[in-house]
Amino acid sequence: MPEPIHPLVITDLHKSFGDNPVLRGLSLTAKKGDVITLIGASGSGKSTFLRCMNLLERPNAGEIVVHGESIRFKETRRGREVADHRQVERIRSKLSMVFQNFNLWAHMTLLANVIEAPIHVLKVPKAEARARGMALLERVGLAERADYYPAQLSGGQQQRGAIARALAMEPEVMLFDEPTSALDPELVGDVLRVMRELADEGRTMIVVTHEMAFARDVSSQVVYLHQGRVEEAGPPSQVLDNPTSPRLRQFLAPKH
Amino acid sequence: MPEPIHPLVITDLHKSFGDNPVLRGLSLTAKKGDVITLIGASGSGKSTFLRCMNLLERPNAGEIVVHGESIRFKETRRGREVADHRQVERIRSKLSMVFQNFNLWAHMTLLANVIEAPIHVLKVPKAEARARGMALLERVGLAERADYYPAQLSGGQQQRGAIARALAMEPEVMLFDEPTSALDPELVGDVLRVMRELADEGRTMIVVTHEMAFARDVSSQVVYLHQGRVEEAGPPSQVLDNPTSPRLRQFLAPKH
Amino acid sequence: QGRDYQSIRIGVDVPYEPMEYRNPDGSLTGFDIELGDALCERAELQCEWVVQAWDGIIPGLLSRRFDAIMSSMTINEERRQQVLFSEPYISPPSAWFAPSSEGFTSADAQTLKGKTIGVQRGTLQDNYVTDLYGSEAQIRRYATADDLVIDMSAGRIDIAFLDFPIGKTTMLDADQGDYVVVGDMIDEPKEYFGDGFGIAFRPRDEALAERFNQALAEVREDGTYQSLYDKYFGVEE
Amino acid sequence: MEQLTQTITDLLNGNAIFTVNTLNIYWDGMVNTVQLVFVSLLIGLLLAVPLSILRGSRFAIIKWPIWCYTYVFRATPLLIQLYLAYYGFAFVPGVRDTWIWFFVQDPLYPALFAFTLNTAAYTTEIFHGAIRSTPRGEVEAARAYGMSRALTIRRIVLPSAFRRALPAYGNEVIFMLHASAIASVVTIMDLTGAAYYVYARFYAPFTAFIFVALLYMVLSFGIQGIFRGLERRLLAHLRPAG
Amino acid sequence: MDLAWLDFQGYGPRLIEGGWLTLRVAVLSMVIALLLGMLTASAKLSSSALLKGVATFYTTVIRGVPDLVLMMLLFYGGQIGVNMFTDYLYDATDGRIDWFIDVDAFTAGVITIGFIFGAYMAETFRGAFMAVDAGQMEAARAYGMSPLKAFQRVRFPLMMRHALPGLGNNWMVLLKTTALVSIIGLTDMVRVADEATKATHQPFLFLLPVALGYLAIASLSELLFQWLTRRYSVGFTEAND
Ligand SMILES: Nc1ncnc2c1ncn2[C@@H]1O[C@H](COP(=O)(O)OP(=O)(O)OP(=O)(O)O)[C@@H](O)[C@H]1O
Ligand SMILES: Nc1ncnc2c1ncn2[C@@H]1O[C@H](COP(=O)(O)OP(=O)(O)OP(=O)(O)O)[C@@H](O)[C@H]1O
Ligand SMILES: [Mg+2]
Ligand SMILES: [Mg+2]
Ligand code: NI
Repeated sequence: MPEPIHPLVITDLHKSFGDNPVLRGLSLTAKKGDVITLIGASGSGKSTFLRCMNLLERPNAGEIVVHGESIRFKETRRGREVADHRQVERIRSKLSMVFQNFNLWAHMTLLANVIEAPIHVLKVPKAEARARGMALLERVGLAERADYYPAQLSGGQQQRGAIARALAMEPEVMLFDEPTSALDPELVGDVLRVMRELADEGRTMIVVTHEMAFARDVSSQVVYLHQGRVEEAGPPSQVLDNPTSPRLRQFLAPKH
Repeated sequence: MPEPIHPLVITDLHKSFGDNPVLRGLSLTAKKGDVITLIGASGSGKSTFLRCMNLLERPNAGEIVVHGESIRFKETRRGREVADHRQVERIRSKLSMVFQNFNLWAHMTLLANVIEAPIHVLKVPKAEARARGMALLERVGLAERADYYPAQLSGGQQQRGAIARALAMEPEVMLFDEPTSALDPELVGDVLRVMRELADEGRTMIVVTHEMAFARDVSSQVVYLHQGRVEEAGPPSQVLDNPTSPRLRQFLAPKH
Repeated sequence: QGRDYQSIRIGVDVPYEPMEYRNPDGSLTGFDIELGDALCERAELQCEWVVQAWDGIIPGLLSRRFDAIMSSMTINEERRQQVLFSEPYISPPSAWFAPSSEGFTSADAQTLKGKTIGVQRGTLQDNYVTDLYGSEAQIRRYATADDLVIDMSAGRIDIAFLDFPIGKTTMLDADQGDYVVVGDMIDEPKEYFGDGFGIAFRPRDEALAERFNQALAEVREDGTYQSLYDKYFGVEE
Repeated sequence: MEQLTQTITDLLNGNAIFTVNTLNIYWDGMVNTVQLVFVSLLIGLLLAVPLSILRGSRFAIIKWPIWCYTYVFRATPLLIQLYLAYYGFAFVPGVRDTWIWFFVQDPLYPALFAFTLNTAAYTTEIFHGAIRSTPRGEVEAARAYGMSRALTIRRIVLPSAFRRALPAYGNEVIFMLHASAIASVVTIMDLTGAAYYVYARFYAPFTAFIFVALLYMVLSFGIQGIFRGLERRLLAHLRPAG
Repeated sequence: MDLAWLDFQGYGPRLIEGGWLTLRVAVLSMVIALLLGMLTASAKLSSSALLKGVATFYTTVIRGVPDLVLMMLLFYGGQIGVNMFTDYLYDATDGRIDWFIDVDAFTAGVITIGFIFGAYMAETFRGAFMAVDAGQMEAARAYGMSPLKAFQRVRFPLMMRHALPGLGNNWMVLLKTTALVSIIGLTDMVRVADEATKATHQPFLFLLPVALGYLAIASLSELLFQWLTRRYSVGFTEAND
């Protein structure tokens, strides 16, 4: 029986900023429909890892395979470079991302932010994109803010806008960097419901989060990063409730 | 017996953006050593309320009294304006703020961010400011990132940097806008401890937060905002555990 | 009323050979300069020459940066409304200049039909050509005579109409190119060619102008004028 | 005072200077100026957009020639550029026998050539700077959704950069309007040429130049009005919602 | 090496003198323009309707009128205005009071050019101010910095990154606009070359030293601008693909 093709397989990823190694050999396999949560202390490299997955940061070493297609690199004088930009763009359009600080496009209204990539990357007809965009904004409770610019939105509204923008791509793999950090418990519940629906549709998700309840409820796998290495990984019941690593145990111990 | 002078008293504050009323008559009294948490749905006006307290947004109506000193406004053709900018600056230097999106100064290193206002507003000698700044960075676990620029820091590191910057002002009243949104549980505990120490020193704090556990543990008073009005307020045991408002009950009900 | 001057400053734009230009050592010379100095001596005035770019020369006079302009200015009715002119001190004729290879023998409107004529912008030659040849020929207007000469050697214009002394120095005397005067010298009709060159003053300084007119009459009388004229325009042909 | 009132009445009433003839000259000058400035700005803008992107290229062979071009054209006077384009080019051996002569012969084309290259150099610098200061996160967001480099530039970087560059570009447009005044050096009768003509003919510098200044003011108020309108529309995201 | 050509037919020394004048006029008027521009841009962005109105009037009108005309009007017009008064005095007192108040051409030139370019600088600065992330200024104000302090410590350094390309352009244009001072009687580099051209009838010869002179000044300033660009980009990174 052939090994099934997984949406995302990462092997031995390394990344340093200058002399400062941030990721020191990370591997991860995301199967179809998986929800993988990355947890770890601030500065442990979670965002960097996520950003490496779609090549926003150029890893110094390691392999990234998306849907069986390995991202090609070449060695240049300036270090390791992407070999085929077309390939990367194609792959990126299948991996959509919610940034830790949202990065909404400041000169576009909320709705324009949401429909931008579908229209220009996926070539969705304009009218259809608008209709779907409005539906998504409705879903995250922002329909009446569609014509606001990002600077006129509250933190939570921006975050929900960023989520809607990512959902609009209907991607196969979604990368979420702390998607609920600015949301109140009620909205966290809403976003969670949306994510569960996505998982049920068979989409794969990689989620960086600090909310352990969230990790426990949604994820099929929890990965604990410590200083750029995977310290512990497995199903939430094991990692969160019976951690073996003392470091993780300390991390999870409620202090308040 | 004369009424004691409170650090911050706000009466019937109103604020709208264009035709859109965001705050519709908010009042709040913070006594010395109080920790008041503001909770409420995304877009309910929490950040706007906090920003009105130190006049980053100009309220359309209402009174703000800091340490018995009422902020003076004047009516102009363009609406209500601050009458005495000196007064506002003086008051602001006593109210320090952690922004929801941090707003660290991009052109300064972390340490420079922390010592900037003490040196240039409070006129603390440079050497002393540096020493205290480094101690604060140590306290939030960022001593070795002192020479990094904000763009080189992780989300949680930026947030801790912003907290250190606010602490460096040794203010009488601190305004925190979701100060732990980007932090992992371990760090949340650390920040909580710091805040409790501050409360013990007699400083007053107003904290916007989505973390109910946090609200329950630290605050002396919880204020629930709904659509720009105070829907319910009181000690956490009452507001969080026995809410009377049905809206608040729905807000608090865990959905996941 | 006009002031009673002991000393004046005279504005001049250099170089405009042979009327006013610099010696190799930088000092000013030329017909205007030498005549001007002679006039000042007669009028018992201390004179100082001020070099001023053309664009600012009238404003400079009006704003008293200097009190007179002696810089090859042609008198005409329109200009008299702005400044006060002395009696004309010279009336140089105008002439047509063309490359000898073009083989022009005359420069009447018939011959120049369809040709391109070069003039200096805003000069009396410009007015003359515009009115008399404007419908038949194309006219190009240049800021300086030198630009005009380059364009003639580049082949963009066929013939030029200039102050004779200027055409002589820039075209005939300069060794590059081979140019000839076409037809006769022209100084008629008076409505275009006016009265020749004059010294310009502020309108209120009538007394000053009168002193110069007096002096001019004297130098003409005693032969100083003639010797200067011969020095600069002496006909060798 | 007298002189001032005189000037004003002169301007208002028909008089010796403002005859049909001179007004015609001013009108032709206006047409020439507008035509020159508009065409060179348009082509200059079209050139500057790609150049400003390539100016930030990683490859030295692309980056440096563009830098040199903008440097030389910004550092030397437009007058010299115009002079060389018109008088200098005519002396390139053999040029007179080719079809190029048709374009060189007429002063309009050399002037357009010099003006266009000049404004393109300035505009390239402005846009390049604005492109460089595009917030990094916004570019990353575009790349993360699979936008190609070209698409990112077209949809995100340029719209954002153009907005930031708008006031500086407005300056450049007005600079160009004023700079076009030297066109008369190559025998084009533009607005300034008309003013010189009237000055020389009537020795009335203030009348001639104040009148032409009024015409330039009309043009530049038009331009400034357009830019104000553009700012109102394009910079809406910097204002609170009404 | 034969350096005789540097003599430029005897005009070499005068060209250098002219270049020195060009440089002095350019640098001094740049200083004025920067100060005026900064003030005007701040006024335009202030909330006072009066300041805004005055600033807008200044930038609109000054940028509307050609430099040449402004130069004439401000310098000669001003002088003529003064003269009208002294002429009146002269007439009224029958010649007993005869003043001539002389406006120094160098000072007038520097001030006029500074005044003209102040309007352009104002627009450049205004655009740069608007491009600065609003949160950065809010943070400064929230910590009690006075407007001046906040300007000096936060707004100015952040604004410079956006302003420098426009400033560089304005400087280059200003540098060449200094040639206008010849109409008020000063002898700059271009005026010398102009005289030389007319005297020698060699129009192309003197384009070279003028171009070289400007290039030399521009090269020095380019170094300064590159240094400034580096200095004010600290802390900002560009996205990689
Ligand atoms: N500059 C602005 N212009 C127009 N509307 C604004 C502006 N700033 C905020 N708003 C609106 O005011 C409302 C309150 O915003 P505010 O930032 O106070 O919310 P919040 O309670 O802090 O929400 P969150 O928890 O999401 O941060 C929002 O609906 C927002 O869209
Ligand atoms: N551009 C950069 N230059 C240098 N160091 C960087 C840069 N970006 C990130 N780092 C460093 O890399 C480390 C990992 O950062 P990363 O953003 O991945 O952390 P994280 O796990 O997402 O933390 P958080 O939970 O706080 O967001 C941090 O210590 C940070 O200082
Ligand atoms: Mg992160
Ligand atoms: Mg908020
Ligand atoms: Ni928690």
